[in-house]
Amino acid sequence: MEYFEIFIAGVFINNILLAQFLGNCPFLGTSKKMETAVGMAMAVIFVLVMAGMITWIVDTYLLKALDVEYLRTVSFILVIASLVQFVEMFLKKSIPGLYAGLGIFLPLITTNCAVMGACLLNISNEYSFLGALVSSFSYAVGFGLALILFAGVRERINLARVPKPLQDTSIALVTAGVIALTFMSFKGMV
Amino acid sequence: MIPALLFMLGIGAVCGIVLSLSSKVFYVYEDPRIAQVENNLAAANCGGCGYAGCSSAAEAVVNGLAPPSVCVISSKEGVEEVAKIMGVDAGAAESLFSYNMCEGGNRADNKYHYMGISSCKAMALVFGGKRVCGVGCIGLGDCVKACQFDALKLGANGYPVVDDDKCVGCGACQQACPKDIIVVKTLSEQLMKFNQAQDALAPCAQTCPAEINIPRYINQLREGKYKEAVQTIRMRNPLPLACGRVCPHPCEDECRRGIEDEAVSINQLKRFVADYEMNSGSRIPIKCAPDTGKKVAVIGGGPAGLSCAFFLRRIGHQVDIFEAMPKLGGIIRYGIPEYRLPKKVLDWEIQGILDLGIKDFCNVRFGVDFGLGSLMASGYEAVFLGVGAWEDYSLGIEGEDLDGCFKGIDFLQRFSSGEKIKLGKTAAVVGGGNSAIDCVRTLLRLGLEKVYIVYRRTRNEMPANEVEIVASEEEGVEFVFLAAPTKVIGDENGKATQLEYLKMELGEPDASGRRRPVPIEGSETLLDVEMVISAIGQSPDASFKEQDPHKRMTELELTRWNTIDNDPAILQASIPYIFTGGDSATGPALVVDAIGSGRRAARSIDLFLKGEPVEPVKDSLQQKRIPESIFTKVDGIKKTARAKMPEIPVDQRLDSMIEVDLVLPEDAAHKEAERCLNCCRICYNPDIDFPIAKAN
Amino acid sequence: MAQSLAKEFTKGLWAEIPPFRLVLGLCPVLAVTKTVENGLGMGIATTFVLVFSNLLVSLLRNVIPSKVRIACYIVIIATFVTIVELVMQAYTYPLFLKLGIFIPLIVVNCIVLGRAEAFASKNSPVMSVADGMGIGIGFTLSLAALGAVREILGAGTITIWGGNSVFDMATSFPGFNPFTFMVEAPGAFVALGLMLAIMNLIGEK
Amino acid sequence: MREMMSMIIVLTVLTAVSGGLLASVKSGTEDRIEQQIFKFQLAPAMNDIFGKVSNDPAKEKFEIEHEGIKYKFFPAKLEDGSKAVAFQTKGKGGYGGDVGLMVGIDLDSDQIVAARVTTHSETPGLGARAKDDPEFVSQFEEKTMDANLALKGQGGSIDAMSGATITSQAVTLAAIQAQDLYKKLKPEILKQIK
Repeated sequence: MEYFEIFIAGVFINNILLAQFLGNCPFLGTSKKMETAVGMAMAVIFVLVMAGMITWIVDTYLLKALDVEYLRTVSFILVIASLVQFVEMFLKKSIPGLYAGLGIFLPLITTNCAVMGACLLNISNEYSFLGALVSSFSYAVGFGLALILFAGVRERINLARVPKPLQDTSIALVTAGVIALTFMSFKGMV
Repeated sequence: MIPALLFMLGIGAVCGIVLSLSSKVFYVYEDPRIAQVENNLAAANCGGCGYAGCSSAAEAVVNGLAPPSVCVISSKEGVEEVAKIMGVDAGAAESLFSYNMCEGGNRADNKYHYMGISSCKAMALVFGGKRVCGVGCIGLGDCVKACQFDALKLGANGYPVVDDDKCVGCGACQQACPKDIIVVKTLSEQLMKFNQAQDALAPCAQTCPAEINIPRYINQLREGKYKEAVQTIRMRNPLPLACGRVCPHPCEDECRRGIEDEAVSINQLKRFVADYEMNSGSRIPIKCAPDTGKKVAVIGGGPAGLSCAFFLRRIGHQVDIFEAMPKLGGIIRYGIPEYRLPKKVLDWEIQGILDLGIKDFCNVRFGVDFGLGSLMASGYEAVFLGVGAWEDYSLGIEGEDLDGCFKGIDFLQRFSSGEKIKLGKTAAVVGGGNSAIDCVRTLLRLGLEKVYIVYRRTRNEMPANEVEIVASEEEGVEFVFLAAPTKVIGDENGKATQLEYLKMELGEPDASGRRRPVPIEGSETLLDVEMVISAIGQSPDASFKEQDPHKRMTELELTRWNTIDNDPAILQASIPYIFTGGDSATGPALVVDAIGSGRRAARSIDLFLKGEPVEPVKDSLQQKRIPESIFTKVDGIKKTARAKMPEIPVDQRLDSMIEVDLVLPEDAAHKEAERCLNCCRICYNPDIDFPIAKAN
Repeated sequence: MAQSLAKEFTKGLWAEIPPFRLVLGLCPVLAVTKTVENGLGMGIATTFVLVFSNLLVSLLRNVIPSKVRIACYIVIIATFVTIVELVMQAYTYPLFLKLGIFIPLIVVNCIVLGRAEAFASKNSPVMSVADGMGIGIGFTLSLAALGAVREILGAGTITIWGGNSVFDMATSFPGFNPFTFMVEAPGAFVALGLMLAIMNLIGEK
Repeated sequence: MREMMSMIIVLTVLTAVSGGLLASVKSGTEDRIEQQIFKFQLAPAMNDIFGKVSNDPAKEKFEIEHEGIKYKFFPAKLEDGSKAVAFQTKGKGGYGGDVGLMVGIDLDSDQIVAARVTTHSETPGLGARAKDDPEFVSQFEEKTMDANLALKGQGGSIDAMSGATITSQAVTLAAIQAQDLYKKLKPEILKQIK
């Protein structure tokens, strides 16, 4: 039940894009087309779960054990960046089919604050390993959900007549605001 | 301090080792330029460009899907650096430009009253737009809205106008347009575009064998943009001066104005702008794509070869032309008499083509002076064979080799080359085509007293251009119709004195639709002439096939008409690196046919050189008509007379080879251009409805 | 030299001002601009990181092998981010608490990495510092501006350093009711979107 | 191979330098950070809880480890001469993470002197009231260690802040944890204070 709560909170209440403001650059960048949005969502789920696990291990068995928690930022980002680069190279060579669908989004994730942010949140919430796993997954699902919803809306907006100054990014941001508003109603659910 | 140092040392070492090892273990070959380009993108992997990270963006740049300026945070130097890397491959480095097909003209009616949002895309979803014209511009300016660079405006008439200086070729407009009106293409792509079934094409542009965008240049002429008009023509035809004089303009047969009124005099307008350039004293610069480093040999410097060389050069290939005659031009130099196409004009035009950086080697005959083997050894990667059709058919009658008997093209060519030919006082020219007319009109100018045309059918069936027939009538040629020569009778010195022919009558129509002439038994008649010239058609001279010692040559297949066999859609011959077009592939045809096939061959050669499959253009029209664009009636036309071609009076022109047809004066050309209906160019009413149309 | 230095510096202030012209580094922009103070603090922290990481990347640009360059840049940036984190903790603790997780996340701010890669790795240290400074100040100004708009509308005040209210809507406009929406997540998106539109409108003219 | 070596060496050296640099910055700022944490987080809360004290709790603080977590205890001598101790617990489940609660307990009567919210990142205007609104936390005053400090809705004795049930619940969770901790650690606390 606890894990279920973590999951629901991660997907809806603390939605990483719309409530925590993490990962907004790719949110705007990759939401222009549904196809890209879906690929991006999948890639984030994939990477975030892996990064969540590995950073939890680094934090618990290295940082805390050595009492060097102030090195968290440096070590996390280095580990995440290396992990992503490694996975990218691995997929490219070993599973080209998966690489074509998902792998190409990986570099986009290196500097995605959603991944780094979620890992840091896991630590500051003092989750257990399993808790960290579930919450990473739920943040990623939340990211994907918001991204895909947003891409759908944006494809429609492309058909609408938007006043010139508001076009493109501007209207996208306002739209994101409205979607964020709907997500606010999840507050208090858990 | 120590644990921190050790921890960071360890983690750095682990990451370094993992990354460096996996970069070896999981090494996958990719285009080295991708890495180079990526090194010059911002590497923030922010996704701002819409691609999934910098490496995808780099890949897109290398594959030509994204411009070097794709990165939204890259510095100017970065963009230049990327452009430089891509510059290695000229094909991809070629700058892209938007180009709109639909620009100005008459409006199409509304099918329905549209009240939706002001977006082309939205309107197109409702029955393909509210205009009756299903292919044209909708005009709500989705492309203008899509352009980030302010390079597009809705022009005064409500259609999009591209500012080439601002356009970066990003393709946003093309994606926004639901009608394929606005396309982003490199110069090469624009040059190699062929008419397709879904294009917005006026009937004339569908009919023109060279596929010139006729309404576009007429419109440019009307606006006084003569240079632009010439450039439009040169996108499809490297010989506007020659064509403007000799083209039988099949385009005019399909002119919509011709349904209710007289057709627009398209060819005279072409001649007007082409002459304008020549007389202006300076040449309009012709843009070429960056060099590709590939070499192509063009054999035969006639219209097909010149056209093929011109377009290959413009898309960046190195081209050398090999010509058997002393000068380039082929049939338009040696087959078309001076009074129709002055040599001075032709020289000027050909020089313009050579100025693009094409080398010409004259007086070298394929199969004798050089062959396939020597071409391959010199590093040519493809060959265009455009040797023309120079072998006159013979009549196959008795006495054909008597003194005073000639063959049409041979006669014209010898005369053009300056050979002194012993002439008689009277002559009969057998045949009804343009060559026959050229012969009789030349003979008249040489001072013959009586010149006959002997043709086995009637005037209606003559394949020669109507204007030519009329001109020869005016100049006093006598026509002997329904006459089939049977014998040339000579005197004791072997000199021709008489031509014997059988009278004919017309029977049932044959395969070509012309009524077949049937001889009338016992109707032999004698015509007193000192010269007999047979001009009944030609076939290619394929003697090079036997003369060339290269083994591969035996693989070259010929048809039973001695033409070089090819796939008509791609013009590839039976030897894959040989392409062919013009008369040598089709038998005698129009100059403009040869020009069109030269360009088509250039496209195939380009694909061949790039290692891509040489496939036909999809949905290619190749002079088929788009049925919905061919009308049977056109409303609202006020009849206005077609411009009359100025010409030198008959009494002044027969003493010399002076050019007979003159160019239209400027005001007449404008008046004629006004007669153009601008078919298939603009399909909405720009005055009303939407603010975006009003604002711009 | 002096001219191009000035150019590199000033381009960040209008021509390439993030996040308006370069729609980048949005996460902190949206998350921490509930008040002017937060915006300024975040902006200054980011500027510090930008300037020093630009400097170091520029100094090391010929040493770093290209295959691990991203990793190296990240380490350099992360080091300065941690220094900022520690210094803020020591000297401006309340601000540190408010900015919270977004301080470490400066590491993944696309602007910082983007400048390192796009500019500093190709230019001299002096130029890189000027570039970092310009972009950083532009970023700070935008954050403060957005913070001001959100704070005035959302809370009715402008507060700078130490909780002193320098402006209060309630006194200037009696009856003003704070529009809490603006300090919430959706308000951040909408406010930024509308400000972007205003920038476009000005830029058009 | 040389390329690989240079990749490894550059990255390793760089991270090591970074580690060394950060370690020295950390040791340089460590004391000050501690002071700041006390000054901005704990001192105001403690002031509110105890009023005037005759000793310096910050100097006399001690740590007790319980179930792997170190808790800091701040002993205080109150004006009336009685001894008390203050410590911080965390209540899980607020919107933005945990709510910190500083609880002061009288060592003689085992009653809560007062409680204050120390850290939170809740929605401004609603949950944030827990920190600014003395009424809600004043409910904990004089509660014994056996009192049920859960919300009234859950059978306890505390009224939730209207519109901020989740935050209220997080605060009560922290208070209950404090009760629990105090009961278990009282002997050790007394030993440390002497």
